[in-house]
Amino acid sequence: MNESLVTVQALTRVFDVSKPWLNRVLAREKRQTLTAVDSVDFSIERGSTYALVGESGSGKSTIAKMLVGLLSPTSGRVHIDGVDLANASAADISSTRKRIHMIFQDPYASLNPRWRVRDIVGEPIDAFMNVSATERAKKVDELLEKVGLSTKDGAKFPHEFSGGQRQRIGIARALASDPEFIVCDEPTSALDVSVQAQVLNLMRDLQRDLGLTYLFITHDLAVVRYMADHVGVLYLGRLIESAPRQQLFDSPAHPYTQMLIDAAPRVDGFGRDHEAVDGEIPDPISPPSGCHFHPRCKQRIDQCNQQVPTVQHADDRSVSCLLHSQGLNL
Amino acid sequence: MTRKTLSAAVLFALAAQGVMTAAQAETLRWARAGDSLTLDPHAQNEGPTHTLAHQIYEPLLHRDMSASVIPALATEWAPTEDPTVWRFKLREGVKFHNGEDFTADDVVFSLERAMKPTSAMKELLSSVASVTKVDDFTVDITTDGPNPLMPSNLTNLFIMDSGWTTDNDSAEPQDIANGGDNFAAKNTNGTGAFQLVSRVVDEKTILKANDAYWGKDEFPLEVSEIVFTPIQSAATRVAALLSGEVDFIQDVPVQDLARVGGTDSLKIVNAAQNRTIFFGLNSGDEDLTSDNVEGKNPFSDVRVRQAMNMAINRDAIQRVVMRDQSSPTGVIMPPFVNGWTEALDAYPAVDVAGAKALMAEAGYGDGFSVVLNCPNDRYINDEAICQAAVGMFAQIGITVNLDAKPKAQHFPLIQNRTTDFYMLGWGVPTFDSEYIFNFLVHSTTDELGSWNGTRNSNPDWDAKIVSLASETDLDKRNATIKAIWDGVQAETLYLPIHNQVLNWGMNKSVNFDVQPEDQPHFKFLTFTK
Amino acid sequence: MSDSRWLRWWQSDVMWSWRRSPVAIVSTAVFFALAFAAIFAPLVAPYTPFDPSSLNLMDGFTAPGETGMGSGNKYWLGTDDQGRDIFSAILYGMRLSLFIGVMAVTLAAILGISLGLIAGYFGGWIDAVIMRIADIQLTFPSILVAMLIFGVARGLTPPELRDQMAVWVLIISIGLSDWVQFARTVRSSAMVESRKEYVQAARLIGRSPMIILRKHLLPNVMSPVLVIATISLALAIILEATLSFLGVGAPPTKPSLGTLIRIGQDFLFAGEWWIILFPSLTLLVLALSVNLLGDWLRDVLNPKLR
Amino acid sequence: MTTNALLEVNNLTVEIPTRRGTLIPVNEVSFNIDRGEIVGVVGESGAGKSITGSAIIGLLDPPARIAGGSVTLQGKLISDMNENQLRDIRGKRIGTVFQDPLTSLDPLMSIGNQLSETAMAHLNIGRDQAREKALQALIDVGIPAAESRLDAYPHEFSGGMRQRVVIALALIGDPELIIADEPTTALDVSVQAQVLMLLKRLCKERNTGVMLITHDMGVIAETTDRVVVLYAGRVAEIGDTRQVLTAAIHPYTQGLVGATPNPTNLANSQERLNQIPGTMPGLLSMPAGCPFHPRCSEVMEVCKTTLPTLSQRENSTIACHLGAEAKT
Amino acid sequence: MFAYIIRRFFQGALVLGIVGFIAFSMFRFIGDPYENILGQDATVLDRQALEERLGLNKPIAIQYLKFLGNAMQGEFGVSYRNGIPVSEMIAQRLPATIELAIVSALFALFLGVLLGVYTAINRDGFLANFIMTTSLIGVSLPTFLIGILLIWVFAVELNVLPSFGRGETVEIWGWKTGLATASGLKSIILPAITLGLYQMTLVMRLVRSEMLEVLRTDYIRFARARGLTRRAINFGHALKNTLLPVITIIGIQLGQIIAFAIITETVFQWPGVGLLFINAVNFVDVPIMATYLLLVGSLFVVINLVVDLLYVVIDPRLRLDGTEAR
Repeated sequence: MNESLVTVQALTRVFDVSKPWLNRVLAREKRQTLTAVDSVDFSIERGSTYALVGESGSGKSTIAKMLVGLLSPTSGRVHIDGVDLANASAADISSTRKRIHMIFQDPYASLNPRWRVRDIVGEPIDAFMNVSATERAKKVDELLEKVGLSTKDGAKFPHEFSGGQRQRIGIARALASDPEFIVCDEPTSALDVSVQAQVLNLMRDLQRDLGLTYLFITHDLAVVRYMADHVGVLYLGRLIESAPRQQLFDSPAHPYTQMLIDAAPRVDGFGRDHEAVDGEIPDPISPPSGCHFHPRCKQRIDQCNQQVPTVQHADDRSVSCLLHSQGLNL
Repeated sequence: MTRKTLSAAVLFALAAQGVMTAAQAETLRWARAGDSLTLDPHAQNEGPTHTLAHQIYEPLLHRDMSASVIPALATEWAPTEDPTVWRFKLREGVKFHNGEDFTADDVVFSLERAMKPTSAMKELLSSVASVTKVDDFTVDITTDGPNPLMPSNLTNLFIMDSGWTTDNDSAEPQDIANGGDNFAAKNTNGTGAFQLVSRVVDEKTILKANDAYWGKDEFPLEVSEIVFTPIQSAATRVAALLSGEVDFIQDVPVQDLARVGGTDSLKIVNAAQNRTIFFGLNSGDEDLTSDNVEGKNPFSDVRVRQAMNMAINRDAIQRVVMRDQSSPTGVIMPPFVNGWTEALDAYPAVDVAGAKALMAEAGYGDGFSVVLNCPNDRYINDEAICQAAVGMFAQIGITVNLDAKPKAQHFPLIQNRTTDFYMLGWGVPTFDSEYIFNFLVHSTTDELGSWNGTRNSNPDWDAKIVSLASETDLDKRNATIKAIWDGVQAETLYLPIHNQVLNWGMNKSVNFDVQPEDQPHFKFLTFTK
Repeated sequence: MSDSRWLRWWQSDVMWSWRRSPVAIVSTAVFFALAFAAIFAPLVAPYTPFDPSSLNLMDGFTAPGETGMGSGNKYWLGTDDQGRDIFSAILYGMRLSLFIGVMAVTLAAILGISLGLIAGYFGGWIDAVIMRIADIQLTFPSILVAMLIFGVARGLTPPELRDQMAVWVLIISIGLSDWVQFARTVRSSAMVESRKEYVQAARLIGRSPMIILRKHLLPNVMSPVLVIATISLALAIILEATLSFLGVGAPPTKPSLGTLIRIGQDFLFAGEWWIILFPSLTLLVLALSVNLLGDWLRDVLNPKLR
Repeated sequence: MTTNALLEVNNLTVEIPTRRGTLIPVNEVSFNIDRGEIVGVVGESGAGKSITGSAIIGLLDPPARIAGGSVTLQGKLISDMNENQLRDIRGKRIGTVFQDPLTSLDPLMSIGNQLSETAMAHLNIGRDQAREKALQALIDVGIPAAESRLDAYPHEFSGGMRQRVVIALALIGDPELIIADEPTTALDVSVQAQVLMLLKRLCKERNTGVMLITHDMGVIAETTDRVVVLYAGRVAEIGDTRQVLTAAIHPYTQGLVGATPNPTNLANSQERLNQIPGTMPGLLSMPAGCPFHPRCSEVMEVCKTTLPTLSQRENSTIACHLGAEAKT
Repeated sequence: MFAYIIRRFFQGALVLGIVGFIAFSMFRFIGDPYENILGQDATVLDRQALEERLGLNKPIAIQYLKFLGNAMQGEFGVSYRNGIPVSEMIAQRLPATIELAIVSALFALFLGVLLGVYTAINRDGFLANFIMTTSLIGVSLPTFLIGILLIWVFAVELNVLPSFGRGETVEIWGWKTGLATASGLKSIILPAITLGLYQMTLVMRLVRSEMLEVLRTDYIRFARARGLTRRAINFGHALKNTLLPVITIIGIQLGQIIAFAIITETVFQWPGVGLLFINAVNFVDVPIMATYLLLVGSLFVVINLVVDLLYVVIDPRLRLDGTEAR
């Protein structure tokens, strides 16, 4: 087993979504909080891809932001190559930051429309590396070619590119500071399938060539199957299941995982009638008691609405479901 | 006195149709720029305020439409053997609007009220020692010394009903300065030809004819109702006349005279006004605050003042700025004032070269700069005159920075001596030079020289001015006046510009003469049928 | 390189739409013609109306095309009550009006953009404080703000400097009464933009807020600012004229367009129509061309209306 | 072409005049839909699928306009109808479901009023009846406690419930055809399944035809009876869904199916996804010949010059030189 | 919802506090009250007496509180110019200004919304473009000039409408109105147009651009797809949504109307508070100036409060708790 590059321990993020003070006083309400991420643990092996899957409100983007330092955790820790981002020295943080980057979801919003491509791609170089203008230009050209664009494209503006090409620019920017760890926040959800395939393939090629470690965030289980080595499933801020890809798809342990796999449309599912799930994702501000999934769960048992399931581990799998409270038996 | 008989003749002529006229309700809609400030007749000494008061209240004597003093509530007046006592015979059978009879008590009460500290009229009575009732229709006024001008001082001192005023807690004049308010400021009870119907400040005042007026047979009294509206904006005021919304306006802008006069239904009536416009300069101080000359006062050099006097093109101002509605002058007094001569009135020809030479001689060949303070809502085209003057002074090298302000902000500058160079207009209600000297020429002391912004102090003039007050020999007195004027002119103490001409615009059906003090008395007004 | 840049600029969407819009072409041409004439007024104008010593009072009220009685000079558009050549006075007055307008809008824009960016980007209490100040500012209608500032500033400046100061006081009073619009617009754009991922990308690599505000956000909030600035320019010119009417504008010895109109309205009924007509027409054409440009810009730059 | 089809689209062409030339986002598209049939229209963004939907109900945003071809609804030509005539078609005979349920509903009007206003517009009934009808429509789409939700406003509903309301609005006039433009794209996977099942069930029950516009091959496979594959504004392939997806003839359809990741098919998991190189050409830079030829893995010389026409092959109709050549 | 209103109320109070401070500062720093009240020949004793009487020897904070306390009781002092209590003068003048402002605002609102909707619906129509372009003339000329031109045309040349004043007024329940008499109604036409023209243009353009945006939203498209009539779409859906953002602006504009009434009232000799204010400025009549400022501030606060309430009435999203972003 490889060593972990990224370790996340009991990561929690609480947002204050209270109404203004006066409203609360008048309505005799308490402060309201939203636990977007609730004690999440996972680790990512160097050179592998860890996928976090979840629907809206699951907290996956919040985790991504905490990992790259755009948000600070309410509690819990993020270690990147042994450096605790919350407690490290400024120099360590700076050198660690350089090793992390991010690929964003929206290829239109993630590139500054007023900047030329070469400036967008070169910005991390300006921020982290003290290089001459010619070296910078050379580096930018290399990056553009690496992601399958032409060096001439550097002089253009983002609006002159298609969605897929923009996402390539975003990838080039993510690679500019020679990072080891890249957080990919739904990088293909805005793209067409044919282009999605190109981008996913490119990312895998880059991973192979550069030895990158990915945290891949998505709501699309199908994509996960192509990208991930290990998959974590989130539901309302909790990591309810984590398993190597093959095992997860072959034998999902948590009813929610099963449901997700079942609900995803399949190209070969002709005329399939889904066992449609009941209900929708609850309001994360007032989530159901006990196991958050219990109101929608077809396999719920009596304790589900009171007892928060503890995480059960087995090998490199883990699940938190009362059905498996006696340990994982698959 | 010929005028009196003439007007009597006119009255007879009108008497035939007089009945018909009175029967017809004739409303006069009257507008001018400003409103009366208060109805309390002793609380403000100000033109528009007095004008309205003159319709409602009456003084003992007043100036008619030709500015000669005529009897009002007094029928006869003369000094007694004691030159410090004036005796007034009062008109009998006069009633106040509320029906009370007018008696000597009212006169004593009113004059004493006008002498109270909160009165704005007290300066006019500063020489009065006492007012005493002789009998019900005779009153004596005793002064500190002989006062030949006593009647002139009384023309704006209105008589109130002592009973009504006291009953309504208005025995003290309204104390404007301290924010006082009283019944008399909003209600009236006079003996005048008109009585108040309603009034909204700055908006509309309605008066109606007083049916019980003592002068019913003496004056035309054709107006049965007066609707008075102040209209500030000159353009709107003229528009209101042009569109026939008002019948009579004071303060017609000179540029609109032709338009008004040329309109079929309208006419302009004018007369020389009792007001001279001039510039004052600080010639007394060591240094000026608003100039660019260090440590020296350029105005203290008479050559500079003369040069400036020569630089002013009075004819151009008359023709262009005033559209001939002014008479240029070389002295700061209108022609009807005692002491005026044609020689004094003559003004120097424009002589830029000569003025420049004088400037150079005085050591200001390169000129200097100074601030000119000017009102912009007081005199006819005041700001335009100042602007024109700026150009004229520029031609002899004096850079004048113009600072034009509303009158309420301008006059304190002069009174507080915080301006070095200013415009001022002066009227002479007493028609005598002494009034001018007292205010404008005498060096500033507690009593005199309060409007002398020149800071000039000439003990010789001061002595002569003081002597005028008690000089009873008219020839001697006139000689002294001439001597003072000669001195003032030689020093070029002020830079006179012109005497204003007063213009009233009215409907053609209105027959009305211009009163030189800008105070219409509507009881004289007649309509052409 | 620069050729192609020009070409690209010429072929850009905005320029394309400009070429297609007769209104935009005409108003641009008119505005630039007026602005050019104003900027080079000392070269274009036959007389120097701001120099009092050059005025000949006897030339006053000369009708258009007539010769003055005093100097015998010919005046195309006539003269005003002081014998000032209307044509030259319009050029100089427009120069003053434009200067005041442009400077006031620049002041308002700088203030509004900075505060708006800061409020929009940082949010929280900083935003709350800035926007409350803006609310309070809005409580005072612009004309009152301008009058107040004008009054106070005039009280503070020595009288001999007032003529020179008047222009700056006007600029400050108009500018200060107009920044809220900029701030509000910039703030809402900045709020939208700062949530976009390119800003996160910049934060990710540790870019300082100053750099993010200046280099990332600023260029992206500028297009609505341009529209507001254009319309504000027209507004500022009109506001200056309005203040002149209330007697708190440019001094009569150095009249702006508004002051010229204020002077001219006295002579409307007198038949000396040229004194008010020509400055009013100039003001109308100037403000109209700026407004039309702003209108066109708004339509072009508003992506929602495309 | 079958003449008894519910909807017949024949050589439909849409033009958008722009400064850089006339764009043709929909170019001679033909297909038809029978009663009770769910026809999927699939393609990548820019393929012209939404514009086709809008063109059918006459909701093109100017300056876009129908430049050729015809649309007939039960034998009645509707593509040349004016706005007033179309108004009686829309909502009454053709219902519409848009992508985003939140923005599709007027935020300031209660959903009960929106429903009854639509009912009154088409059914010639009074206010009370319309309200009853509205209530029934809500019950039909499975809104719990429908009665109490009638006076609620759109923002008080969850995403899935909102889309149910939109479907209720589309169905309230008892239309013969529903045009559903990406109805589940904005929803979570679990809810998407619910909504699609609902749509499918309601339409089958009422014998309503459905034109389901989507980019998701999985949705196509699971929901539709037939599929129309669009590429660059043209029909690439039409046929029975299972036939087209399992035995695609057009290289583009093949590529599309191959590029779609499948969560259950683990066999090829470590392989690269089947990618189609390049991107769809912009409408202004349409290549000569077959629009797909620059990206086609099996490109031939003829493809670069000649536009392939639609031809019937086996159970599909396709536009490709490849099959045609083999046949001849 | 309740909290929302309370918060707006406090905000309004804060605004008034600041406006009050500015007004108070004017008393202290603009113009020398001694000078204004006592005149130049005041003695030191006079000054001390006045200082005592006006409380000018107390600390500034106390003076300010006293000023606010007086203001709250409607006690604003006495006009320097004519010695009448300011509250009385304002009360006398306020109806005129309010009537003028309301009539102008209604004119601006009614015509502005009407033309705005028209030009939005017929975006590229000839008449719509014509209206759009000519409406700009209304904002390209200063108000005073428009007023003078209207007087010139309608009062002087055509002689159909009065050039000044309010005409006949009658008192109805203590409110002096000019709207109940024929001459009063005739008199208000020109001033109301002068004052409202600018705002009308603004409202029209605002309504147009908001409406154009609303017309592009999905729900309008969806409403069309549902086969609703054009009228139901334009007025039932589009206009209501358009008015939401417009209301806020209109609230601010009402404040502007009251301020710009200064000019209109001057031109038309309209006996309102604006005219009173401009006279006070000329006379440095500080009590009136300060009261006017407070008045405009209060009106603005009240208008905004009303606007906020209106917002809540129209927008169901705010009805729940009022915390939704605005």
